Amino acid sequence: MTDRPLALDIGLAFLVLGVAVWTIAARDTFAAVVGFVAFGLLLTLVWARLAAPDVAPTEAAIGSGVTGGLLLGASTRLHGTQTPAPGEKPGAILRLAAAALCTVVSAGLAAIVLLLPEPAPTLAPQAATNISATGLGNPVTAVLMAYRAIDTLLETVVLLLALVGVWSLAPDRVWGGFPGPRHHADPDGLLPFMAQLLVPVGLLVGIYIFWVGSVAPGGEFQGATILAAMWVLAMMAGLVDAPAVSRRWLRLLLVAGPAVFFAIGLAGFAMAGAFLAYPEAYAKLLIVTIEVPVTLSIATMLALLVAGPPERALR
Amino acid sequence: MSLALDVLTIVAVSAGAFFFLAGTVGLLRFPDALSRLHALTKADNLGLGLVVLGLLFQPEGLFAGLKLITVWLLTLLAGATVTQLIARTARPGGAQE
Amino acid sequence: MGEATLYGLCGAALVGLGLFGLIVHPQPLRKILAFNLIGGGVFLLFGAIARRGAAAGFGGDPVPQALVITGIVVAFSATALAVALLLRLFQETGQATLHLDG
Amino acid sequence: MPNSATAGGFLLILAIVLPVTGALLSLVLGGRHAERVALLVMPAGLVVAVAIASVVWRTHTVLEYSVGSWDPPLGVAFRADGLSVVMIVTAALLICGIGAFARAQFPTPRGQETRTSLVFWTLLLAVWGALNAVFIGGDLFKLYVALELLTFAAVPLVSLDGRAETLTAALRYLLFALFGSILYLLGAVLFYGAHGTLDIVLLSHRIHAGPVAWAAISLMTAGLLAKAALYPFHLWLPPAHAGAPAPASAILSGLVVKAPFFLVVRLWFDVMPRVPERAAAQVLGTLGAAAILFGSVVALRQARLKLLIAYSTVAQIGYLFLMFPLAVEPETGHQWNTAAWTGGVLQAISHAFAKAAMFMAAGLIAEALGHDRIAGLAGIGRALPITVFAFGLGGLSLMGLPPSGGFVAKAMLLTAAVAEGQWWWAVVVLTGGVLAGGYVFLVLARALADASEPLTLLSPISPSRQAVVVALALCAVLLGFIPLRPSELLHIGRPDIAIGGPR
Amino acid sequence: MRAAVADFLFAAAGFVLATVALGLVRILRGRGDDDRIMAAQLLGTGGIAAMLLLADAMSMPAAVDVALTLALLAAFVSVAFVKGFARLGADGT
Repeated sequence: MTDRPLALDIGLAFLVLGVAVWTIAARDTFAAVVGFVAFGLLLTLVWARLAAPDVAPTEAAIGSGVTGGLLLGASTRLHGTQTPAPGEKPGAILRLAAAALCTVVSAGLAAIVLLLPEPAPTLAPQAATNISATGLGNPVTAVLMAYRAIDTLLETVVLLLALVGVWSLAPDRVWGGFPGPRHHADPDGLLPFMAQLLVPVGLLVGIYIFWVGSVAPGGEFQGATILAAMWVLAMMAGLVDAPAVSRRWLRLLLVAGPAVFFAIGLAGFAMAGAFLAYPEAYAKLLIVTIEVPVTLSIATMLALLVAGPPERALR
Repeated sequence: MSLALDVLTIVAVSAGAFFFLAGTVGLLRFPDALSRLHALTKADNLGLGLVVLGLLFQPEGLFAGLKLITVWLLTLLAGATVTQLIARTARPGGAQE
Repeated sequence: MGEATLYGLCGAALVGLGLFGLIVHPQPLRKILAFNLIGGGVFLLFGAIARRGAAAGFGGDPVPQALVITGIVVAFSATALAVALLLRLFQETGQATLHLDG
Repeated sequence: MPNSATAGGFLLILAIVLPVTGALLSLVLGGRHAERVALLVMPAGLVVAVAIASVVWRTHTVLEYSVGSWDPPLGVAFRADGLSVVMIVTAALLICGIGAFARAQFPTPRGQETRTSLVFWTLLLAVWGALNAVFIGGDLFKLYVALELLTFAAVPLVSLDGRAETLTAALRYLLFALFGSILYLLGAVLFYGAHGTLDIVLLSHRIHAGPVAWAAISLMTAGLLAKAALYPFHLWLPPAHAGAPAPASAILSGLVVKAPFFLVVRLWFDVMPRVPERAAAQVLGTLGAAAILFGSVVALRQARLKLLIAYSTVAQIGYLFLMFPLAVEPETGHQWNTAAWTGGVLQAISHAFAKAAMFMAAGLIAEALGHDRIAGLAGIGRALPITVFAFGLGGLSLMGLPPSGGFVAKAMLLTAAVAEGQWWWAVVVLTGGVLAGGYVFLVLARALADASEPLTLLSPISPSRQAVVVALALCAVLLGFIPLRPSELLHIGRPDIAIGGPR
Repeated sequence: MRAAVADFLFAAAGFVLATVALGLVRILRGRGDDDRIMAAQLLGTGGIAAMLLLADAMSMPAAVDVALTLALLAAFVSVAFVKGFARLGADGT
């Protein structure tokens, strides 16, 4: 590499830090959230620079996009409650102590970064030699769907539990009802028009990103997030309403991904002699069979996590 | 042939970068929200448009080119939403906290 | 110094910064933001470690890269649950603070 | 790749798959069937737990299974050693007991599904799956996912009633837990950067004392302490555990806080058996001692029964961490280290049973009286004698009086402390016991006093629920009949229990 | 020649980023929420441009997909802005 990318890297690193400082230091919470969205965007560039093209879209979609949207919504809802009460503000001594502690932590971590062994230990060669057995072309997808498939499986359950947790916050009288406020489409507004343009394009892109994941960077989480964002967009523009949480089809859609994952995992005992093992000849087919419902389930979970607990009763 | 394309790329991308600079300067220097908004829109639409145009000269295939153009169109759409929002609410000094 | 080390150091700084925010901000929403900054720092560190492990024709070690993807998704679900709790608390009390009775 | 695919491995998978698929199923079928699903899964899960235990006991080896036939470091392994088995069986027994108890509180609704009927039973099974995943996880990142699974299953249980206080408690709990997991993850990341693996066994071969190992283990331990609510990270625990419905409190206090403790034990004794330093172990012990003294004293001053029990949890967690200075002591030798280690683990188990029983007893009392003010307990001993008896049995274990599991545990810690010449820990153990006696007797004295006017119970308490509480309390007592020496089962997979070996 | 173009594209990416970063000053010293949103919008567009330039410079075609994702999510976030803003306005602050 020439010197120029390094200059770019240094600039980018300082930008990331600057935006992070802003996110912490800003007096106004809304401004801090705007800073956080910018932070996610810059991190996306960093992931590209770190040769992690699979992580970059995940950061763009989830780390910056959906998280940003969620926090923006929350900060506007909580507007006016964000000035700390007099008794809550930490004193100067606590702030100094905290600053000292955090400096020590950062300095220690920085020292460790410089002390990391050379040559760096890596599993890349092992991932490369075994990838043919998975039928996949993308090593990151191979890790997520084969070598460490159990992590991915449990992670879908983590998302689902978070959703159950969010739903559990509904008041009893609206249980089973619809999440969030009902947005009405303003007939002359730009929003519904824009959503009508954007959603179909977004759905296509989401499916493309998911599909390309088996051979090139991309995959189910990135694709699912785009699908979820488009769904939430359509809800916010008033094109569709959020589904009532008691709907059986919704519950089935949510559970389909992990359920198929478990089922094929257990079938692995019979087919390949181990849980979540795939017979080599059918590995890719089975992985795709898992990925399609998992993507749909994750998209549904993400969209409903953003939509929040039920707020309106069924009738 | 390839040299000519590279030159075209360099020219278009440079022009795009210039528009980004212009947009930022406008955002920093113009006194009222509406003219700042105008500067921003220019930078958005033309800056990214020229960068995309420049990259289209690098042979990457039809599909890749299509993706580049889609990126530009999507950004236009997002920009339009924000523009309309701010144009509607803009008042001297903006929404004060 | 390569980009891996550079961004590793950046991640280290982010962890400290986020930790500071988590400690000094009393408002839960700011704590949630700070938590996400720490997360960003930890993932960046892991990404730097992945980049150092570039081998076998891959630009980085795919195992940590995949784990970062999992981590980002988990961090999002945590954020969503925390935000939902906070909003519900606000709905119930008109306040968004952890010191209801204090 | 070769794999030791055994019938035992299938059992390990089932220990996670069974409860988790149960949770999925109850979500699909809805709150009108969630209880039934849980009642089907519970006995099956108990059978699986016992089967795992019997396989490990029979073979006397660690049960190991590589998921998908991908061996570590590329893949993820599950491992069940003696310690895992003990925890798995404890969790299974407790979950079944708590489930049986909770039926009256979260009944299947007649018409539409209700919120609590769906959420409670789904999360009960999810907690179980997450706990098993923690107990058999052999990979640091998989354990991170399992910990998060546990957090997301446990936090909503706190705020089931939707009151502002419990919402605050749940939010605070969540923030502490997230802080803990991110520190844990950071430590795991450093381990990977230095050694290129997250597998516990591989890591223990590659690790050596040095700055990276130090930083990693400190960060991970600090994170886990926040999750385990060890003093001074205890702030979140009392409102959360006291505010939750009684069965949920029993799960949280009995089981959920034991998972991070379990992982600290894994880290210190399995990941880096040769690295722990005496100074660091003394710090953990000091925090434990502070927790015992602080928690007990504050418990004495509580006006409400559930808060008293919650503060007692803060204190009892402290005992768990006394095992570190006593088990990481190289000079006095193998025998006493092992005794202290065993004592710590026994304390975790016996406290789980005792505390679950006490929280459920408190729940029954509150249900009968409509409040849980200690000052207003007079006469309840006559009205609900079995419940109060169960509370007292649980109290025995907290105080460390024979016959109870708490007695055996604390006696082991005590003898190790004396034998190793670290008498100050013995003083703490004894003082904590006296203080525990104080708050237990405070409650019992009130409960057994005669009421000035005849007591009218708000609702009748079914004998079967009281029987469940007594059964769990009896489990805590029965643990007291374990002989006072290191148990053979616990040490399967732990030949090098001599922690302070050559360094 | 290829290397020279790549160097130029890196430089262009850096330049665009540096420029829009200047716009961030607007966020830092912002006089109001619309300035902040404008600056964020400019940063978004600049970030997407930088990502496209990097895709070519690093010969990482997948980065174009990242830019596509960014563009879509930028649109999503801007809608969230609009909705949130409408709410802020409705609160009368």
